[in-house]
Amino acid sequence: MAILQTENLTKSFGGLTAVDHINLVVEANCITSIIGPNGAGKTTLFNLITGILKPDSGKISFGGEDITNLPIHKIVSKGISRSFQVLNLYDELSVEENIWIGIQAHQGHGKELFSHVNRLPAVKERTYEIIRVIGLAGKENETVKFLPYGERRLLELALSLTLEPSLLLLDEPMSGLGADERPRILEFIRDLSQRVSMILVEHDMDAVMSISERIAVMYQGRLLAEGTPEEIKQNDEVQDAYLGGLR
Amino acid sequence: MNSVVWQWCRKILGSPMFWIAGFFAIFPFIPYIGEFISMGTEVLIWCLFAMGFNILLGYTGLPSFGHGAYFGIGAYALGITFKHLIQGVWIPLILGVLVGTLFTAGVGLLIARKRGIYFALLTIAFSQMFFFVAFRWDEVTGGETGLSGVDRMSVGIPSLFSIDLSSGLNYYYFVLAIFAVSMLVIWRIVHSPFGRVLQAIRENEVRTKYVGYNTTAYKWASFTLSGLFASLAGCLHVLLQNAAFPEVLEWTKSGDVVMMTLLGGGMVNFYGSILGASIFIIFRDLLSSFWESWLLLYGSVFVIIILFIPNGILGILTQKKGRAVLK
Amino acid sequence: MELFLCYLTNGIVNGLIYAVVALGFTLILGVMQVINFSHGLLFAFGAYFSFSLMKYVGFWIALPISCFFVGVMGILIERLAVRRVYGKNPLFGLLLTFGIAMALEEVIRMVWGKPGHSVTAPDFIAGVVNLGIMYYSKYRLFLAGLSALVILLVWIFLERTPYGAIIKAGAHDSEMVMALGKNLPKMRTLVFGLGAALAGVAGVIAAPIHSIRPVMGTYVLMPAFVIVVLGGIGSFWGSIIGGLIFGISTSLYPGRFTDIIPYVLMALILLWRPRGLMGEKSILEV
Amino acid sequence: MKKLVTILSIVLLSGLLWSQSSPAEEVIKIGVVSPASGNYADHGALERRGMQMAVEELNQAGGVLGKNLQLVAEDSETNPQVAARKARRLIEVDKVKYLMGGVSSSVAIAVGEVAQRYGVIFFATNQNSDTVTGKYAHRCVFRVPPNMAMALRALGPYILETVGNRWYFLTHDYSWGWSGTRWARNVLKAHNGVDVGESKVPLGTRDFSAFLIKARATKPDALVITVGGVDRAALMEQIYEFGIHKDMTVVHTLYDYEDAWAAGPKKNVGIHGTEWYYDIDKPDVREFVQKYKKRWLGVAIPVPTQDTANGYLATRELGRAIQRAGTENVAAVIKALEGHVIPESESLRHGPITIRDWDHQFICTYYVVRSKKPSEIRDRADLCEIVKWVPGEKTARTKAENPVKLEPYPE
Repeated sequence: MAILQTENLTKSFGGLTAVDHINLVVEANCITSIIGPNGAGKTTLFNLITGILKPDSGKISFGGEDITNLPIHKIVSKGISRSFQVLNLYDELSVEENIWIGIQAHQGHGKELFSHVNRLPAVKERTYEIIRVIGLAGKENETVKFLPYGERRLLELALSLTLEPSLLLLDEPMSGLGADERPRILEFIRDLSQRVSMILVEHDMDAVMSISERIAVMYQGRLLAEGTPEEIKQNDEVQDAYLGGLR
Repeated sequence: MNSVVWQWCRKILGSPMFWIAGFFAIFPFIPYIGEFISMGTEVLIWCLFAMGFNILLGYTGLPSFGHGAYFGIGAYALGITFKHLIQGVWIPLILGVLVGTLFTAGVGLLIARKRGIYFALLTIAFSQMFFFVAFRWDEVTGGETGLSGVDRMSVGIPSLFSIDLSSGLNYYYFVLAIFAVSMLVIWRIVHSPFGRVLQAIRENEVRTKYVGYNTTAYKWASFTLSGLFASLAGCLHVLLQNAAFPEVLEWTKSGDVVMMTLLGGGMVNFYGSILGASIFIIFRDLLSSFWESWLLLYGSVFVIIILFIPNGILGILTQKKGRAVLK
Repeated sequence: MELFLCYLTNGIVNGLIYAVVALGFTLILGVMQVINFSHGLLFAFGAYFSFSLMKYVGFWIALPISCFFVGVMGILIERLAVRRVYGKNPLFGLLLTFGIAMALEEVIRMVWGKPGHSVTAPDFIAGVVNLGIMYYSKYRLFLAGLSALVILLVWIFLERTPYGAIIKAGAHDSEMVMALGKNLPKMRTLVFGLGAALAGVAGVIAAPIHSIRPVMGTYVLMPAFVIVVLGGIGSFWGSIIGGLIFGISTSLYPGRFTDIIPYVLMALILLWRPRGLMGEKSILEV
Repeated sequence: MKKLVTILSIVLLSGLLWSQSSPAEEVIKIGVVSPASGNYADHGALERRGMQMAVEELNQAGGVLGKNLQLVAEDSETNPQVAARKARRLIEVDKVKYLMGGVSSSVAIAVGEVAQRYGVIFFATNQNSDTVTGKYAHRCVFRVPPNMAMALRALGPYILETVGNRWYFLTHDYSWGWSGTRWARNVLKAHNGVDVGESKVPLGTRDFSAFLIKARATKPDALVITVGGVDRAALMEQIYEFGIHKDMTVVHTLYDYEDAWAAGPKKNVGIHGTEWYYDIDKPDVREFVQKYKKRWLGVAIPVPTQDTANGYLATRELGRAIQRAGTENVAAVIKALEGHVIPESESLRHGPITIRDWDHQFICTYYVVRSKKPSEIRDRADLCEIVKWVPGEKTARTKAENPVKLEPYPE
């Protein structure tokens, strides 16, 4: 059952066509990876799906519903969440306050003008639970900008999970991680995939091949090929266009 | 039972609000400075204005440089209501605040989407337009001589008691009452879930969108709320000086409330704007009678504050390692 | 119809002078994202420097020297103060230049005194010329020529020199400028100096037609602000076209509501096309 | 808690510092609200010099009721709201019973309102719109300079005789400007002159090119200008620049010496009405000018202007009125002032000055001056020549023209 579908999605900046009539189908409850050389249009596709950019033409439907020109917060409330390649956290706030915002949003708080923010037990409890899950238990009051990079990367993932999305878009979650930290994140993503369907953009080929059920290859704005990791490995078109290009 | 009462008292005694309200309550009885009642009232009104403004600047991080306009619109709305529609205190006051807030909401709709430098530019543009109407529409606003003849009547429950506000002391305590209530209301607002979302917008608006909040709506609400308190302060100010003048709407005068917030430390502490407003008004009044070329000192103080103590006095006093969240 | 022609020529002439002032303002705003409130005072210093120098060296030599002095002032202001507020909340840059403006105004009062002064244009361009449709001030035609020359020089600098290209790019997309790395600080100082020098030039050439007073700067700041909103932030042609629209619209209708026209135009632009006639989208959404 | 104590001490300290009013020894304080910054900073400085001279003169002669007079000056910043606050401060903290100053009508009206509410005398020393002794007249407010009715009734006929009867009006678009043009039109209609047109100039205009082109196109005999302040200074520059003075006679209905001085001999052109001129050949005026030159050596403008004279007269008359009343009580001093006649020997101008009781307007002579050509002038200060003067009784508005009812005396 397709959770997300794009029909002839197109976006161009001046002369350059970054996304050229993409028809992508993303299956539910599995990890779909999108790979391709730099400038293939992966991030633009992400930005179109999550509403930062408005497409020139084409349609995006999520769970059968058309979400093409919705503002970001409406798309997010439908259940699509995103984590950023360039860390996009509340650097000046504490770990607890970062997670708190997400949980508070998910539980529908924000309109109350007079009740005290600390008197939301449900939010408080869920926040501490998530902090425990991502292994930052002792560091609730630590200011985020003083945390090591790996932990901030985990926090980034956690923040996008606070909304309990049905579709999670991960924009190069491995980038900038050392060899020892990669397995921890990979492990975290793998056990997440039972509950959340995901679209992953990543350059680390071993990680992509080991974790994804389906792979889509983009090249110069177009969808070159789509299929299981094995099919993609054998596909010669992909070989010379992308992998060949890489060697 | 008494432990609850005691615990409740300790909470009140501990909170700075009690001490601030207390200080202003005894202010008229302090020798020398206590005699200048209308300056005391003016300080209270500017504290109220700065506190309301800080919802926008300190908590939401939106740089509005034209907030004097909504202070002025509230003032003129009350003045016009008093002179042409209904006399009295409550009805003109409520109408003044309502009109001022409506105008703020209207402008807010147009600029809530913007951020940073362009937000500041637009607030200046709109405030200059409102100044223009007040300065040139002689029949209604009295033009450059202003709208005078707004008297302070009496308030109270008809049969029980009535306080004549035309006396400086009574009006001082009337303003103090409104100030104290507003301080409590604003404190609750900024410490509510709504307030927490505003701070999230200040820290990182894009991320707050991705958490599911319609940030434009929240920015609009914050802008309108600060406009409400600005209009309230404007209404109280027109009653204080029995007249409304166009100059306050001018963009050069809107800088005062911003400087008050920064001077006190409004960016790092709720009470910063109150401290900043008190010191600013007294300092500005003292300075100009102190030296004929006071403008040189006044301009230099602006420069020194911005360059060396951007977090204001409370910023220095409560110097914490990189902690920018407002208490 | 004849009167219309007179107003039109007068509008174009005034428009060019306004454009020079707005150009300096929009450069600093576009490149450095700083609303420079001391722009009016730099204009006033241009007039005061030329007033003092003119006694000794005459108009022609006083012009470049005053412009240079004001440029140096701009560089000092940027290096000593404005440099520390880049990237911060825009109110910091606003209040900083606002404080500087107030201090400078009082410095003028202390140095040159409170009463106003007057400067007369050099003799050979003083007086009136018959343009057929009307007698027009020779000096003001000269002003228009000089303003056009200054605009041309700035255009050449922006279009034809490497530094110009960087500044122009910076005006449109400040992220791109960040990538410049090491010579970014130097570029910013240069731009602030250039913006200040433009205000200084406008001050020198406008001195003979405005009485020279400490408060003369305030007259210039609001028109520059309106023109930038009309034309679009950081856009060279936006300032020129905005300046011409401002000059012509205020000259076509000399009457009771002349001063309201710019605000009506600004309101229309803000509602219809907030980024201004020539503005770039990227600056807006930053 | 510690933090709180520091905050409160800061506020308290600045509060104590600010109330530096001197302990109440034997002094009569006079509050001065006049501009030291803003558009009229130069007028303010000259006005205060006149007041200072009067105070020193009275104190040397033994003071008033045995006490010395003392001026407490505040900067009005040419802003009505600031002026009103400063006036309130002078009344509440410095306990002044007498206020002075108010350059520009909006400031004078604002301070006048405060003075009336607190029951304090206010001398409006330097503004001329009719409303200060008309719509906004108060029992506690006295106005020293003549209003525009007196000005135009003196100047108008002279222009009609010597210049011509085709007039074009340039009106500053606020209360003072309207009153100047209104009275000029009255005089023009009374002598069936030709009104060839009018341009209302918005406050804050600095570019008059379009207005001047429009005026020149109607080919008037006289350009009758009621435009003031910094705008007028720019207008005078552009009149010279466009050579307007060659085609028509430039007439300023109310000429300030400060603007003539700023424009300089070349750009000082035309025939104008003015309140006072330092070159009136009367012994008390010559003596006053000498005293000014001795007292204020080396200042920018070496001769006293109409602002200085008004400031001096107001302060001197207030001191004498208190002496006459024998008490500092405001109501008694008002009664001592109302109807008082300042003899010609001390009025610093031709003819006596009477302080009218029903609108508190100083009825005094108004002068018509001709701007001298650069070739005629003796020195940099010799800018104009007096050609005519008209006593106030002939020109002042009658009660019918200006029905004013003052409030009762303060208690």
